[in-house]
Amino acid sequence: MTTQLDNMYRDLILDHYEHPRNCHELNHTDRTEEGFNPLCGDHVNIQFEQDGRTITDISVCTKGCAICTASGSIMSDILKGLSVDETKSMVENVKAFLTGDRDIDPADLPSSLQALSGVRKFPIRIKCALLPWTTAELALNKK
Amino acid sequence: MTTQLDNMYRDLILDHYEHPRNCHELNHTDRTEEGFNPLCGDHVNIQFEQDGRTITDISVCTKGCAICTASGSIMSDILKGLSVDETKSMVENVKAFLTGDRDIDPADLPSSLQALSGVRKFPIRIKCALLPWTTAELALNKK
Amino acid sequence: MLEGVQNDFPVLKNHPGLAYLDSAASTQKPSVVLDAMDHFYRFNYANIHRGVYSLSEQATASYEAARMRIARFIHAKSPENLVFTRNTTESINLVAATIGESMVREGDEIVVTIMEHHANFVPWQQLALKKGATLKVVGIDRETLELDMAELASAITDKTRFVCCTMASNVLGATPNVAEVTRLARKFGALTVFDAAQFVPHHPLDITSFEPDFLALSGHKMLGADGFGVLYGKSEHLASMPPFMTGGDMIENVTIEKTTYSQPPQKFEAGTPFIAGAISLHSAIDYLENIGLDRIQEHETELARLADEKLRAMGKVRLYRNANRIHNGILPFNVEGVHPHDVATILGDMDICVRAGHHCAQPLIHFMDEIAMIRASFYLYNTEEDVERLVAGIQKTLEVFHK
Amino acid sequence: MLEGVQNDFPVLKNHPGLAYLDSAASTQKPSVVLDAMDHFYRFNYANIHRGVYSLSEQATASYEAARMRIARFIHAKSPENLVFTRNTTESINLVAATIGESMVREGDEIVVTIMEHHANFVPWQQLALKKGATLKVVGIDRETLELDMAELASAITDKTRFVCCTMASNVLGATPNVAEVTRLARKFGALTVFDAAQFVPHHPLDITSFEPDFLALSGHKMLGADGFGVLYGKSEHLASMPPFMTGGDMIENVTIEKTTYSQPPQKFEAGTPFIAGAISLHSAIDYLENIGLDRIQEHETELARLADEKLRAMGKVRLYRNANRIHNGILPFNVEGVHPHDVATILGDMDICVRAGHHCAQPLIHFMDEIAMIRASFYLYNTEEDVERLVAGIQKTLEVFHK
Ligand SMILES: Cc1ncc(COP(=O)(O)O)c(C=O)c1O
Ligand SMILES: Cc1ncc(COP(=O)(O)O)c(C=O)c1O
Repeated sequence: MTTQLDNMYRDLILDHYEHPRNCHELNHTDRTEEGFNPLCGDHVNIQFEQDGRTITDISVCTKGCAICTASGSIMSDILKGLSVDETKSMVENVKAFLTGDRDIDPADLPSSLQALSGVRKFPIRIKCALLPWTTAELALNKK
Repeated sequence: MTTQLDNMYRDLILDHYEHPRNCHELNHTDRTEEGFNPLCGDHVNIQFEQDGRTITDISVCTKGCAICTASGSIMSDILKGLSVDETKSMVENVKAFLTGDRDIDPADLPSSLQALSGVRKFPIRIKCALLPWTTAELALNKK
Repeated sequence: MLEGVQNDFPVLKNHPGLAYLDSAASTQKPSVVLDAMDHFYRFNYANIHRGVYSLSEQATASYEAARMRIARFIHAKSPENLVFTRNTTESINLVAATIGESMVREGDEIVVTIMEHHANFVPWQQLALKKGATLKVVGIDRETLELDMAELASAITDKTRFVCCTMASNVLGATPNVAEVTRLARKFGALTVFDAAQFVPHHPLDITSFEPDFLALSGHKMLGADGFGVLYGKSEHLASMPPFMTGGDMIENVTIEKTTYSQPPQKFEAGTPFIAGAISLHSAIDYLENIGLDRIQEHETELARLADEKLRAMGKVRLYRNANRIHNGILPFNVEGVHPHDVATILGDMDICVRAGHHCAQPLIHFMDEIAMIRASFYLYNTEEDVERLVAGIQKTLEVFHK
Repeated sequence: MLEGVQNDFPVLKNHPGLAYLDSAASTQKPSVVLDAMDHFYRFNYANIHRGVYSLSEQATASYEAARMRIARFIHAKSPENLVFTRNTTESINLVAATIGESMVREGDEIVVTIMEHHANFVPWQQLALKKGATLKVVGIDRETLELDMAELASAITDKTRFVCCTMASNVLGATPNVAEVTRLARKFGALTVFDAAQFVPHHPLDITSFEPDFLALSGHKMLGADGFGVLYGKSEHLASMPPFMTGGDMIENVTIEKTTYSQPPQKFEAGTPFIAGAISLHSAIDYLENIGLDRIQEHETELARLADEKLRAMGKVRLYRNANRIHNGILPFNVEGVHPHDVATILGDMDICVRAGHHCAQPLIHFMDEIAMIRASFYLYNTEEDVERLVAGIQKTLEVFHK
């Protein structure tokens, strides 16, 4: 097995996969969106509870691979408490970070995200890591 | 140019091409059929005048290549005076002779037909030679 | 076991250590097939059917010789029963869009099985939706994982227009009794459409033994080039069906007002076809029959059986198969607590090529209460070493996931 | 004139003395293109899109790289505007069967030109017949043999849904002013469908200069493999169009009740595609642009002009072309008193490959009061010797027929 692979399946990822955070009932749901990845059959359901423009709670429930599940779980920790606008720019940055479309200094991102960096060496799996983020984006762009 | 080609474009063929026989009005038309060859745009119109089961007159008008036109012209000379049944078996034999599907002794065929034998070396042109014959067959099989 | 065939496959020689276990998705090509295509392009290439020069005549002859060879391979009455397409998917869409479109009315029924690949499922589902017809989906026995013949028998009624059935599931390998399927369909005057994509690479096929109305296959799953498939159809259907696509090479006469069409199979082959694809399948069939499909079957079944045994012994692997039968060298499984996609990534990293996902058979995967599965598929060029590699890969997966 | 390109084409090296003058039907392939395909099969072959192992990832990357390359070649906004098909014929049928089917109503009009290849004629004729719409056929100027733009302008009305026009006639070589065609169509909200099959092998194409709604081309007419074609479509159309065929690789989710589809272009690429075909076209475009389409055009035009001059000088040859322009190296003619098919047979016997017949353009041939024509078409690999051979062949024809 290559070190690249080791890098992708780090303990933090596996921990988030085995124990995904924040899949729970919200007091009230302001936005919700479902995402599919036909490639592996990943499915993610995201719900936001807002107070004005601030995200007060989030639920992320994933049925999917380790990468997608961990990515969703990590995301759920990160987004809580951010404003909608902060969330949007965070999603932008994470997308750029994972796809390499734009140079992002990892230091500018929450450290937990760095655990996902290994996926960049597996182009076909990037979609798995992206799915929760793009689904969150869709939810936030809804009128 | 190969001798095979020389063989196909014999003087008899060219003569029938330049001066096709029996394209004329019939007293009365008992059967008629049109044939197309999409390959070269050949078009043949065949009409029979019958007295009972005997073909009393025939008109073959071709717009087509030398091979098709000559074949139709030669056919028109051969079929006149034959019975419908004789015509059908003649058509059968000519088809077998041209396609090589069955062994036919050329001596069993009208000698004018032997001028068409050159076409057998040009498989793609066999259709041209066949068209008048298959069209005649269709006409005769009509109810 | 087959010895030495690996040497016939350049990809395997060029990737020592590769365990290619994804032949059910697409097979590698032997050098005879590649050479046949390459030779065609280097010596005989031309467009077919309308050229009167020798290159074009040769190309046409090769194209039609392929049709004869494939007809002989499946025992079709005549080469004219074979329409050349891009793949199984197009073959089935052609049927649904022509005779399907003209025969199915509101209130009619179309019967498919839960085991179908999307290629033999979605076209019928969409046709039914469009026409207001009912799509009846026949299940499998959860024990044996074989088509539920009793359910099939009761699903077919005098409203049934089409019975669409795979000859070999690309997930389970199961091979329904097609003679029985045909008998049931015929009793009610329904037409049969068989998906033979996963069957023909592994079994001799004699269609005179069950007389399907339509049957589809893909060259790329049986050592031929990608982009070339075949539709077999009974003559009476092909003769009466409207064309699928229109354009060059399929017309008899075009005027401004109207168009008349050529006879089948040309009627269904609009435009310049993949001539080299036909040549590749001709050569692939020669190669396969030369080795012998029976020997291939025996070889791949032995390898799959061995893998099955070893994976079972690991305790953490769930195999989805009837314990008594392995078909077509196909082995579907899952590793406990690990998503199949992660398994496949770890295997892929070790150069073990398997497929993970729904295998274009979502209804079946769903019926089996899974989201995805891993599929290892063995073919003539696989070896016992490939089995060892697969087992080592699963071992590694378990280690990574601390299982 | 281009020197030495003949050496790049194995068919020409393997047939010394061959005069291949049928490139408008299909071109020969340079060895770089054949090597690219062969290398793919020997080193990287696998099915695309769903494999997570390296072979499949490489195959997918090559397939998508071809899409990017072709997009760049025609200046499409995004690779996602390109759908991969079998050929121009399928590309156009796809449009007619999806957006054509959903947009055209009884009483509507579809405008085509008399110069269309059957591929861009019959699908529209049949759609019009099916829908009770009117097919309007715009003629050419009998003097200049160019599209009659005044007639086109008056044919397009607010009932016109589609304007379907070739970018280069495969019989006459004429190249309509597509910017003007588009302008006229757009004025009335009609969509444009351009057949670029004969245009792209010879001219740089920048679609941003006229913004077609749809445009079709075939790889095999521009040094790529047979069996691979492209449809360009504007994003908004591709997004809203229903799929053409359904099955694997084009779905998002399939349940027993319903199916949702992938985004374009995948939505239109059901089943396993001709991956090596995409690779071949990628390589062919590199090769063509490396030589330069301008230089190719100059070369082939010079040869066609020379042939035109020599044939005219023979007195018995009638050339169908605007005396001022030769396009795409295409030369249509007839020999007085000799059926074109007999001419082609005699030429073929001398290894001079030309096409005779209606060239899948019966409406045009009929409009010109002919039954058939001979077409010699020149391309980058032809030489002055080929011209000499053609002239000698016609000389021989005249002798055989005692003219
Ligand atoms: C102008 C034109 N359109 C369409 C076609 C059809 O191309 P294909 O057979 O590759 O579909 C041709 C080729 O014969 C052509 O010349
Ligand atoms: C059973 C079955 N049917 C149909 C298909 C579709 O084949 P293709 O992609 O060649 O159209 C496949 C291959 O994936 C298959 O396994």
